[in-house]
Amino acid sequence: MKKIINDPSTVVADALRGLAAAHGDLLDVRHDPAVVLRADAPVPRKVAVISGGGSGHEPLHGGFVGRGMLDAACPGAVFTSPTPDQVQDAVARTDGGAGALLIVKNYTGDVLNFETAAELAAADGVEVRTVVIDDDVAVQDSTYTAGRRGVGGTVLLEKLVGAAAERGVDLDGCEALARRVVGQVRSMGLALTPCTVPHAGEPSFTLGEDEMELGIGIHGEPGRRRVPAGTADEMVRALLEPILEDLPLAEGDRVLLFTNSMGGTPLIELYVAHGIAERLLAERGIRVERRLVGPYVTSLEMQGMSLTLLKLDDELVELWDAPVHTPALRWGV
Amino acid sequence: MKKIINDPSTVVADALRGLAAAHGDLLDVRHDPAVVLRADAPVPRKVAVISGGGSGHEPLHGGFVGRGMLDAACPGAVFTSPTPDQVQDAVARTDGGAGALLIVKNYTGDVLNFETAAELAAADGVEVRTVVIDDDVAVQDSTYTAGRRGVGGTVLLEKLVGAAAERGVDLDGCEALARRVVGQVRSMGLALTPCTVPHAGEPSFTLGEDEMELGIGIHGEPGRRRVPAGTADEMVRALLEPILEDLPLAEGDRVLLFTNSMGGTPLIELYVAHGIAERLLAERGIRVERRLVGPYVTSLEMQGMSLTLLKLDDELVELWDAPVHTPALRWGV
Amino acid sequence: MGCTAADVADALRAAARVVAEHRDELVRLDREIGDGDHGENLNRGFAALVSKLDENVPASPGGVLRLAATTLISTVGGAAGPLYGTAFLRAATSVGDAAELDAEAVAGALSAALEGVVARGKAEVGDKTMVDALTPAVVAARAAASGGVRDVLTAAAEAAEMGAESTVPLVARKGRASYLGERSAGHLDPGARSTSLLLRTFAGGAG
Amino acid sequence: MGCTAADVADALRAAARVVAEHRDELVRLDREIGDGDHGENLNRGFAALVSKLDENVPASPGGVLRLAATTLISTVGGAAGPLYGTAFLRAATSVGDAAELDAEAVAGALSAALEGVVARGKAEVGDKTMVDALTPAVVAARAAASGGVRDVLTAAAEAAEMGAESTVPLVARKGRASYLGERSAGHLDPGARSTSLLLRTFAGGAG
Ligand SMILES: Nc1ncnc2c1ncn2[C@@H]1O[C@H](COP(=O)(O)OP(=O)(O)O)[C@@H](O)[C@H]1O
Ligand SMILES: Nc1ncnc2c1ncn2[C@@H]1O[C@H](COP(=O)(O)OP(=O)(O)O)[C@@H](O)[C@H]1O
Ligand SMILES: [Mg+2]
Ligand SMILES: [Mg+2]
Ligand SMILES: [Mg+2]
Ligand SMILES: [Mg+2]
Repeated sequence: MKKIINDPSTVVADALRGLAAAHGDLLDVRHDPAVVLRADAPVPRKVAVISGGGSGHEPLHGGFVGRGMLDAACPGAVFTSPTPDQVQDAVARTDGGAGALLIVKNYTGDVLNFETAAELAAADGVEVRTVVIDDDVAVQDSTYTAGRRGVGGTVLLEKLVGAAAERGVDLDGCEALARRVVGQVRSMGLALTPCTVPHAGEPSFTLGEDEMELGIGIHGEPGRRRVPAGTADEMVRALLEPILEDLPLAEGDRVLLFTNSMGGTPLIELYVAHGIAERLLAERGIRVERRLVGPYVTSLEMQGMSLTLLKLDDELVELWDAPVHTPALRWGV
Repeated sequence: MKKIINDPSTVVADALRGLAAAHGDLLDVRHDPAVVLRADAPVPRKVAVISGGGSGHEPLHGGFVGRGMLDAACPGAVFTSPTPDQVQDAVARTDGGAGALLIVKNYTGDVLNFETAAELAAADGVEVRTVVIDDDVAVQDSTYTAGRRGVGGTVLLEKLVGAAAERGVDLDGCEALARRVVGQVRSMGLALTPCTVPHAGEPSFTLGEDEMELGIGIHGEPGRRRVPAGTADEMVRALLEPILEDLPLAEGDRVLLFTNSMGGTPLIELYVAHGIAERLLAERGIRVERRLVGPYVTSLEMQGMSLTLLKLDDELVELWDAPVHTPALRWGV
Repeated sequence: MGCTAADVADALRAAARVVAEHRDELVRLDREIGDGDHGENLNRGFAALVSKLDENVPASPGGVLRLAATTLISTVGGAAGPLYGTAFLRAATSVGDAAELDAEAVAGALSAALEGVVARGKAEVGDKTMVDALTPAVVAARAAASGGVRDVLTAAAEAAEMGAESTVPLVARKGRASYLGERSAGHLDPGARSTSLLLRTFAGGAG
Repeated sequence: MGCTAADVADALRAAARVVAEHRDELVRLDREIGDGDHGENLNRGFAALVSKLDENVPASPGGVLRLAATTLISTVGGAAGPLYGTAFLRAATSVGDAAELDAEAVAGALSAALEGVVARGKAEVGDKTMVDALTPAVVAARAAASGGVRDVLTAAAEAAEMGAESTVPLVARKGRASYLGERSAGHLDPGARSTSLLLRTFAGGAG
């Protein structure tokens, strides 16, 4: 394992120090418990939008803290959900009197820890709502599993709800919006190489020279199926088809297309994939009206990609276009 | 070789199609010859700032085309400088009557091809100046080599000169600014893993499990020395020290610190490195006043990083902060 | 011959040593069908618990168990943090403020722990989780409750070991391993393994 | 027995085949001390040249050489594009619009090509570049200029081959390989190798 780290057990704290140094104008980064706050938190009378999860998915979530997006992010250890005290602290420090919305990716660990945190925060007197995102269509038969995972769609959800909260939408409104977004966003990913968790020291799985893992999550867990790697056309189809089966879109429907790198895939390849996805959607008469291309929800140095489709309407387009000022997403300011 | 591509011989054209689809509002992407233009080019009475080079360094250069930065980028084949006709075409399409400044990274191929292009453009009646950037301190004894390479500093140069041109600074002024920036920006890089050029199909070099290449360029070429990988502290020191030897900075001097990923290094590691670099500079009393952290000048999927230091003054800070609106850098708009 | 606060603290210190020794094994098991952090997570949590115990050992067995619960909840993270945290919390509640725990109390605490895990995680026997180790352990502990504390814990440990082994052929239906579907079969569940390791340690160290 | 436009075109088509066959070798040589694109770059350029020749073969040898120059300049890129482009451009200028090239003309064209490469690239013999192959080739060609065209090209090809081999122990001082310093020694320079391959092909195909 070769990594730019000093010690696996301090990697999250060390990275937070770098994040704080790089974005001191935007962020207030706290340790013990680790919480990344908007520099101007709490914002009076604004719903606090809070998320968090294991580290190793950067820029998710700390890179999305700032005006128009998250009020706080709670980074866990690498690929390990944060603990309830982090989330409780984040709620306390961002509560502007309008309550807090917790955005939780659907993993057993995340759900359980945020559940406990929500109880603790409620006991502190803050009104808290939790929305669980589970956009990964790779997980089928959800009665026989822990359910679909939260993956790429998370960043879109955080942006849209963050924009609504910034405009003064109340807790009910933010929660309703979040549930609506969760209902119409779907993702699917693949890996060409595994990643190595610093404290594990070994790759999360091994893949043959011509194999890829289809239907991976974002924690270096193996996918559902191992298939021949194939061409970019084949890869994009393998991601897009299950999404379109699950999210019925009619000709003329409007979507946001998010082409995401798992971290190690270079931008040149990501643009190749994005171009193909745009072409395939155009062939079906689906109108791509907004797009996001880049490494936004990653799995350490894993090579691979995911596609996310969000069905758009005027309200969502407006919220997407609203100003955002965070380390990783910025426009309109 | 596993990559998200259809065919090594079409990878640049395919990626350009994806870039065009993703950023149709900002860019006018042309093929035959391949040129990435600002959507509103030519801008009347503005100096056209043009760069280009081999592909595989994305977002450099195409991702830096737009208001406040480049008017055009000329992408060559992967790791191969563009041809003169591309540059000539870029000049013709962006000439707003105030002349063109060509920003060329110091590689024999780039210098020769841009040289020919400058002659052709001059014959077309456009006033053209060329500035060569050579910020890589890894190359020593420049009398015995092709000279220092242009690496990370290129993005800073493009931003600063682009901002000046946008404000209406004339060709002489832009050229003088560019030469001043080149004089006070220095970089150094290291690689933990090689990269694989699509048409070559094999890694550019091989490294042992505990080795790193120190003093690499951005073309997958081996570095000057192979050394044990070590800790993040050691890596950052190994990059910072030669830079500081070459760019004498006194206590109290102001700098921009650019912590760049070579492509495959995850953001969590990059932030670890950035935090260390900030600490080491603070220990020397050097004031980091601006920073850029991310994968901006990459070498395909190579894992590794580079550090770039630019000595700042009020004028450069103002130009750095000026609005920019490109696919990869955006603020103030 | 009941179990005092000091005994419980010693058992937890022993558990921390065992977790540290088995850290890599648990990481490897979790890498195969999960995300490779189970050993690291537990090790971080138990190391934190030892630090707290070094500062101060609560007066009652219940107090020690409660300290274990809150420490694990705030340091482990992941699925195992809340699940083991709840297990210790319910165990603490079940023993109240008794100064010593007899065999009945220990069996009752294990039973409460299992109820807590099931309440939080909603897993059933056969889902390939720690519940597959803890359920037979509770049944065995109850059956042995007429003996001494060591009998209860030894019976629980043996049953947990078999329960953990029984997860190998199973297809996971809860937790991260469930994403693998059929591919999760043929692997020992890391949480079941850690449960069996903890019980074996408690049995060894119990008075 | 001079060399016509058709002969030059045939020689360039043969060169395209040889470059395609040796593409991987040139890529490998360039991977060792450069960036691994030399074979790909030349192959792209010569393939484009063949397409152009398929459309129309210019009337004079000079015209064919000029077409080669402009095609290589606009398709090869990298260092080799402008260098080989300039070489062919200077060769074209040197032969003017003669309908046939005799041995003197061919030797003169080679000499002009070398001057062009040196004017652009500023390399000297011993810098580990294509100049190390082309310089002895020009010397040998001049010495053989009293014979036939084939004698000139054969002499050039043999000298180029030895010149290319001579780059192996050298430390590069020009081009990308120079960044490697001492580590560039022990490798054949890819541009010297391609120069020697091209001359060998021209010798084989010359009338
Ligand atoms: N719903 C559940 N009920 C009971 N145990 C569970 C459940 N989900 C997961 N587990 C247990 O947790 C273990 C994984 O713990 P750990 O690796 O620490 O957390 P994570 O899966 O969040 O990385 C599994 O091996 C399993 O025994
Ligand atoms: N200054 C120079 N003068 C002459 N030949 C040169 C010079 N620089 C490089 N070369 C030749 O070019 C070859 C490399 O060509 P190529 O790989 O196509 O370009 P690049 O180095 O831009 O990738 C080298 O092997 C060398 O023979
Ligand atoms: Mg985990
Ligand atoms: Mg090249
Ligand atoms: Mg785990
Ligand atoms: Mg080359």
